[in-house]
Amino acid sequence: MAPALAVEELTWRIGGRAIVDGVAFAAAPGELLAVIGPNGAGKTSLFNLISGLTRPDSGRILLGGRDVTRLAPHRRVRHGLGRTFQTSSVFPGLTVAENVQLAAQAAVSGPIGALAVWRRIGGPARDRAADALERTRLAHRARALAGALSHGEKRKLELAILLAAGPSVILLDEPMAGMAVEEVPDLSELIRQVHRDGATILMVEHHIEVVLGLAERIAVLHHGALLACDRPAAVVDDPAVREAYLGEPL
Amino acid sequence: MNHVRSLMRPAGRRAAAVLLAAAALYAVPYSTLRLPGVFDGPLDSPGVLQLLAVCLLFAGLALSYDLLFGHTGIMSFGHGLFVTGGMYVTTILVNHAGYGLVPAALAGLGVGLAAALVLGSVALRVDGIGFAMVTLAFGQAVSLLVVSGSPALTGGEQGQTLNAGAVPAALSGVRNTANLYWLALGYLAVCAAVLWWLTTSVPGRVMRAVKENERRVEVLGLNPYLFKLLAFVVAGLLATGGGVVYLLLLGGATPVVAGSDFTLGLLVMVVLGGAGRRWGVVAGAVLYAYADQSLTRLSGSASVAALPGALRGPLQQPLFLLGVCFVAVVFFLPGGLATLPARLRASKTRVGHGVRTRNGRRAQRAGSRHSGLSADASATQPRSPIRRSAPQAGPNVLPGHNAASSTGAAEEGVTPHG
Amino acid sequence: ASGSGNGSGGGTTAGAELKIGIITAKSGPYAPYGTEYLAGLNAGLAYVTHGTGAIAGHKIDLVVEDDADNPTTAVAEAKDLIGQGVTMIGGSVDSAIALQVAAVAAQNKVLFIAGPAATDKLDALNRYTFRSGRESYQDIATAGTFVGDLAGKRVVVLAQNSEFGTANAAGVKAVLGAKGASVSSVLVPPTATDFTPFTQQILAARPDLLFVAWAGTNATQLWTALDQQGVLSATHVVTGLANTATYPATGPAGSKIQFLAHYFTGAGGNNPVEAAMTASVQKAGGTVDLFTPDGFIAAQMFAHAVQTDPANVAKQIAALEGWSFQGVAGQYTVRAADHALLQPEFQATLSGSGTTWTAKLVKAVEPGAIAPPAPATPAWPTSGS
Amino acid sequence: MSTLILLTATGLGLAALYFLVASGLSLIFGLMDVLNFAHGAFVAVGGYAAWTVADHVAGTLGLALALPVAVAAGAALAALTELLIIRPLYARPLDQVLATVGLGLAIPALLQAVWGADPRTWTLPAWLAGTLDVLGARIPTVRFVLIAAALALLGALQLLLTRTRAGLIVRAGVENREMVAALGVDVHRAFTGVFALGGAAAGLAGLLDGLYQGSISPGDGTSLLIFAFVVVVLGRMGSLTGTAVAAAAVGLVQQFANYLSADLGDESVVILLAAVLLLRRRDLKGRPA
Amino acid sequence: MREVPAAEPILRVSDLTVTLGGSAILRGVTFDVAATGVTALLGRNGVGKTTTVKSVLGLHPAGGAIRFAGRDIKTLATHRIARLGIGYVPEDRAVFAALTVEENLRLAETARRPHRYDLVYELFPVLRERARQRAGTLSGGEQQMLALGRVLLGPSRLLLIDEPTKGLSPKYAGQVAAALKLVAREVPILLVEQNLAVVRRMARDAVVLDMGRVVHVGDARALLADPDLTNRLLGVSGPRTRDVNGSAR
Ligand SMILES: Nc1ncnc2c1ncn2[C@@H]1O[C@H](COP(=O)(O)OP(=O)(O)OP(=O)(O)O)[C@@H](O)[C@H]1O
Ligand SMILES: Nc1ncnc2c1ncn2[C@@H]1O[C@H](COP(=O)(O)OP(=O)(O)OP(=O)(O)O)[C@@H](O)[C@H]1O
Ligand SMILES: [Mg+2]
Ligand SMILES: [Mg+2]
Repeated sequence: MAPALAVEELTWRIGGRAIVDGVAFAAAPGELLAVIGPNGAGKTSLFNLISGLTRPDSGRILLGGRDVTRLAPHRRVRHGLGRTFQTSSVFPGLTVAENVQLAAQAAVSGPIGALAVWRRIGGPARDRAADALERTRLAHRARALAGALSHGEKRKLELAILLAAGPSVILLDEPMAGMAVEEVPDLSELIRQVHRDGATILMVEHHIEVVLGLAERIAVLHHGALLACDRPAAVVDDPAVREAYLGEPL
Repeated sequence: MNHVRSLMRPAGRRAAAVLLAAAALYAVPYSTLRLPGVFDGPLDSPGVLQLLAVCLLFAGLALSYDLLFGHTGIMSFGHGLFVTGGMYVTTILVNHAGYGLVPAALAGLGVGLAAALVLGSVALRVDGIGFAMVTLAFGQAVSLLVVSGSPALTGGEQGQTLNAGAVPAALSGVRNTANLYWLALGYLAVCAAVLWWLTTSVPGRVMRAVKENERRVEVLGLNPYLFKLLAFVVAGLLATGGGVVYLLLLGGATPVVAGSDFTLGLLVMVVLGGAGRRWGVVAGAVLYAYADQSLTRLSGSASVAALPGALRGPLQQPLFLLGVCFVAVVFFLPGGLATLPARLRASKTRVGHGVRTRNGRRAQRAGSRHSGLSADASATQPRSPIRRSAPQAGPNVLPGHNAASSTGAAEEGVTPHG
Repeated sequence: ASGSGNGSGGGTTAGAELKIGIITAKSGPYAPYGTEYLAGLNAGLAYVTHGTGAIAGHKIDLVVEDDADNPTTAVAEAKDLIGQGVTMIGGSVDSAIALQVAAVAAQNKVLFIAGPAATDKLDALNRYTFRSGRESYQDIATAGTFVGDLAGKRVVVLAQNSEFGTANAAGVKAVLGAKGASVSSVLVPPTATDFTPFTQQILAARPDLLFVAWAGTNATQLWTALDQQGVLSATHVVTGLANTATYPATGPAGSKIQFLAHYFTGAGGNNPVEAAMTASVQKAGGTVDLFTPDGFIAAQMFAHAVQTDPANVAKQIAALEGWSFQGVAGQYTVRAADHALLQPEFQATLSGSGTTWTAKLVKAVEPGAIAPPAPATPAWPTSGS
Repeated sequence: MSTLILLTATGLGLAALYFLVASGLSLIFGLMDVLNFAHGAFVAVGGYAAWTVADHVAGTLGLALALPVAVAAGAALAALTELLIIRPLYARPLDQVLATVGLGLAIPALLQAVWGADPRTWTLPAWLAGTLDVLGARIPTVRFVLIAAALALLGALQLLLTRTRAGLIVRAGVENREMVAALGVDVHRAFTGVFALGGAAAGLAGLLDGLYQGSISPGDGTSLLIFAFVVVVLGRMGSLTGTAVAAAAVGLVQQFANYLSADLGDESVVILLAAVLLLRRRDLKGRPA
Repeated sequence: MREVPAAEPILRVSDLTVTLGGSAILRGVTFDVAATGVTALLGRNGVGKTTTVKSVLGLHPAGGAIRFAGRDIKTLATHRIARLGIGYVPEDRAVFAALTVEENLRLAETARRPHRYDLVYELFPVLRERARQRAGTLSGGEQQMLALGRVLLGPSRLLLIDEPTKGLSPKYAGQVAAALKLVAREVPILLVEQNLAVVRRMARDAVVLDMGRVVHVGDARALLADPDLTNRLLGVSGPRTRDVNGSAR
């Protein structure tokens, strides 16, 4: 079976510096692959390339075996791609419910169907949105303006939007950043559930405990290049990874 | 935001309010009510009806502009070119090609549609202030075309009157000003209906999302460009229709509509009323159009003439008064007229909750920060009605301080660091 | 009377007030012209009513509205006035506004006497519309009388690329071209800030006569550029004399230009009407200028109309058509066929220095010499005379 | 040949005028994100202030006195505007725009109320009124003065912004006032300073526009504003060198297009703007989010 | 309760009340920051930690009293407070996105002082490499470093640091903690932090907030060693904190 997501020799340069440098890996369908690496290693940039917000200088990106390297971001979504952002990126002036319904509607009616002016939000989209809110435990905030949410709630809303769209390949950029300690286990559980439901997940996270608890494989980025891509145990024991990323224990 | 909140209100009450307003507006030409100080004559006098008709027309035009600006977050400086298009294409076809009024107007709409498609698909390739400038350039080009392109056809800076023969008797003559009034009212109704229909539809929702966060829309798998184009075309078409109505109100085409000041005026109306707020926009437009036409009267009035010289000079300049009005409105009515009811309500309850007014104001400040130049509908929302009563039970939701943070959190994304 | 239409409120009974609506610019860029016009109008009313303010027993009440140079406002004001029962309207500095108001007047069958607006299109526009000022054709024709034999001469028109400019260019071609001159034009875009390129175009055309038709505010710069680049010394230059405030604008170039003048102080040779106007305006604390006569003449025409019949528009039109009278600048005639106002114009020079310049009469041009061609058939069935 | 030189030199003179108006606009817009529609009014006020001086004191001395007066008038008006109107609205950029639109309407109307709608003539000292012969082209002396002034202004502003801390403070303050304050900097003073600086540039532009046209009228600055906007946008908002290059491009294109054909001249700037913007795809201010 | 430190506290916050958006965010917060070492300000999400810190800097209108080095600073403008020597690292970093890294640092320096960026560059070598890059294009972690570096340049007598290790890789988080510990030898720090490992390593005193009130003041290590207390106050069971080297396996 073709990998759900594969990148081949992906390179992105800016000002002569390779921010992402010949990265190649593949994620099998249903796999949860964590991407770790020091700050500035190029993790977010890699996500931007995969989701199409930036264009690579060379290399290819394959979604389910199909080359999407040249496609606009919204076209990639049609091939099942979804992502969250490192700093929350929601529609601040819409309510939580509207945020999620929008995503659901986009998924239900498709890119052209969403242009049908005679169509009202409702039916399947509404159910799907309600379901996503339920799963992220945001239902009670449905009517709040997204811009008015606390940091943690915004992160959950990001996830809810993602769930509503129902992508098969998910990119998560630091879902735990800034969450209070007590929130972390619940959020991990949610990600695990989504994973169990069959999605392929790529997750950037500095919260190493979470990474170790969830990931099936870990890819380590360093100076834009792939330093290692292996099972968690092997990666954590790799001296190079310790040197570059983990450092001395606190 | 608007409709979500209003949907929460009983639909019946809303419909009743709209119907009531429509009926009241419809009945104006039958009223002999005098409003001294506001209008010179009774409501049914031709001068007053003409003034009101222009106000209603501008309300419709402002709504069409608000579809772009308030609902989709794109600022066009070229909206007037569609009004110009509707006005001039119709006039030229009637006067120089011998068309009847209706076929000419339809042709004008067709031209407007085509122009909106072409210009939109080109100009929307850039965004933000770039889009504003490209549309400004297009508007300028049309303005030059009208003024100096072919004076024989357009009448140049003098414009041209519509052939009297082409205008149906019911629409000409002071006696029939009431019909013009109803025409303008109908135009406003069409604009309002289209806007309502569009903004409550799926693409309408996407347009608002585009305004909030265009990039995020892309990541939802939708192409923002198409939705912006849809908004641009609909707004352009409505404005073209407005041009035809304006033509009939004036009895002729005037290049005033092609100037950049005209579009700027639409922008001011929208902001004055409150971008993205339908009633607000209508009120803003009516007020602006009224002021624009009546300030000349005020400045020429006997009471001003009686003032001492140093005061009289400036006050006899309507533009001076208009300018000062802007500044005053901005200062004393931040967020536009649409926030007025909330403000009044707040000031009533101020005794009890001294802070609530400040809340409103803070929220607006913060909101407009988010969106840079584009007005932010959400920002002008009075937030108090959305008070949430979160279940204490929610296991994952910061047990214990929901109440404290419900409105508080509203401000979170809003601190200047945002 | 069928023609009087809805003018029932206009005051038909003797002794009642008679409202005359005036729509003109009191603010905006045309405000100075509007002020001149109003000063003339008031002087004219004083003259025709012998200071009583009443004509044929009707107290004249001027309702002055400011159009702020905005056609929308002007149309609303016209409708408002008509709605109030006014059957006589005057004014409009701006041709754009005059045309719009004229249309409203015709729709509602009320009398309209346009003010300073110069567009030729007001002629033969409709039977309700008259004018109290001159028209572009007369200006151009006046210039044509300055030069001797035009046959084989090159004439260049320098004008703004606008309706006013192109109309002038076309007018020159028609008037002077008919006398054998070859006419070309240099059109300046309204957006131009610098005139050097146009001076070069003019020089390249080597004209024998340069006709400048300019209505822009940056006149000083235009004349400076023409002077600096040697155009003024290379050819004869003719242009229209505007109001006194603009005299310094031509600056040092002033003495090198021949002016055609619609009017300037003293152009009428101080005939009794002109003297009355000057005295009256000065008494009111104003000064006589380019468009003061337009207001004065309008008052004379209104008075003539009211004396005929205060309420019957058809009769008023009939009385005005073909009426000939002594006015500020000389003899005026309302041509019945198209309502053109035949009148004298003048040739003048400017002399002075710095910011003080005065116009001097060179010669007066008779109305007949510059009369626009009359339509072969009247534009509407004339009410006779 | 001499025509070419003449058109180039006068085109650059025109460019200098555009730059003088646009620089202040660009400064305020680039640094503070305030699209100042009142800038044209600042120019006009500078012009009238200068004219009033020159009207009382003739000749070169009058001109020398008019210069500081124009600059001071522009700066003072701008500083007042910032203090009274812009500052209370810092968190509401849209309302700032609206307020400046209001000022842009009110101030010229006020000027007209005081000085009338008719242009006031400016009598230039003899050495300025003439032309200089360059290879057969008679180039008006004023153009050289304008070009020199524009270059001097460009240099001075450039130094001020890149070499001084003040520039840094303002650029940072636009993004996040609270944080700048938290670094111990009085950011409001810096903002007033920027506005005053923009106003000073406008005042200078007003004086030079008066010399250029040989007259002043209430609408002067406003009519230049649209070109100034075009220049600012072409010059990539707030970049001074960009503004200078854009001004030169607009001035020259307009001048030559006008020489070639009046129809071309009208549309040339519009075409230039549209073409450049469309070729230069991404939003001018936009960074990828 | 703990012993009062010998020296006079550098910052005394008493009965601080803040109302934002119509709701009381702080309701009578009282605590001291010792003149030496690190004082941790702890609590769940949204309890008012950031609000407290910002109020000290005069960024929120507040009731109550705030004394810094014996002086009442509540009525002062923010820039005046900062000039008294209070440095601030906001939780969202607030680097100036349009300015380069170097310009960000230059701005933080007070005028008429020799360049001291080398200090910062030594601590965060990445920043030297990025000196001419716009701060807005830095990675999340790099921005955090810049925000920290910036505050170290000023002549501070007290640092207010809000969640410095958020978004940092474990290695940098460790380095930052170490660096701050060094800094704390000279300048007292009020530290807001979610990473309890960092708190344990650095802080001597701890103040815990809940719902806008101080619910605990005491020795930091003692607090973190007490599973009941941490569970009740911070929602964490026992000293299970983030250990960076994967020892949780
Ligand atoms: N537009 C840009 N211009 C210049 N450099 C850039 C740009 N975008 C990213 N970079 C640089 O590329 C590097 C990688 O950035 P990226 O955001 O991908 O890092 P990251 O791995 O996500 O780090 P973190 O964990 O801190 O979020 C950083 O050093 C950053 O400064
Ligand atoms: N400007 C504001 N207007 C209204 N409420 C606000 C504002 N700023 C913060 N709040 C609210 O005040 C409460 C306390 O916020 P604060 O940022 O101080 O929390 P915190 O303890 O720092 O939380 P975290 O750990 O998430 O950073 C929150 O409920 C927040 O939503
Ligand atoms: Mg990242
Ligand atoms: Mg916080």
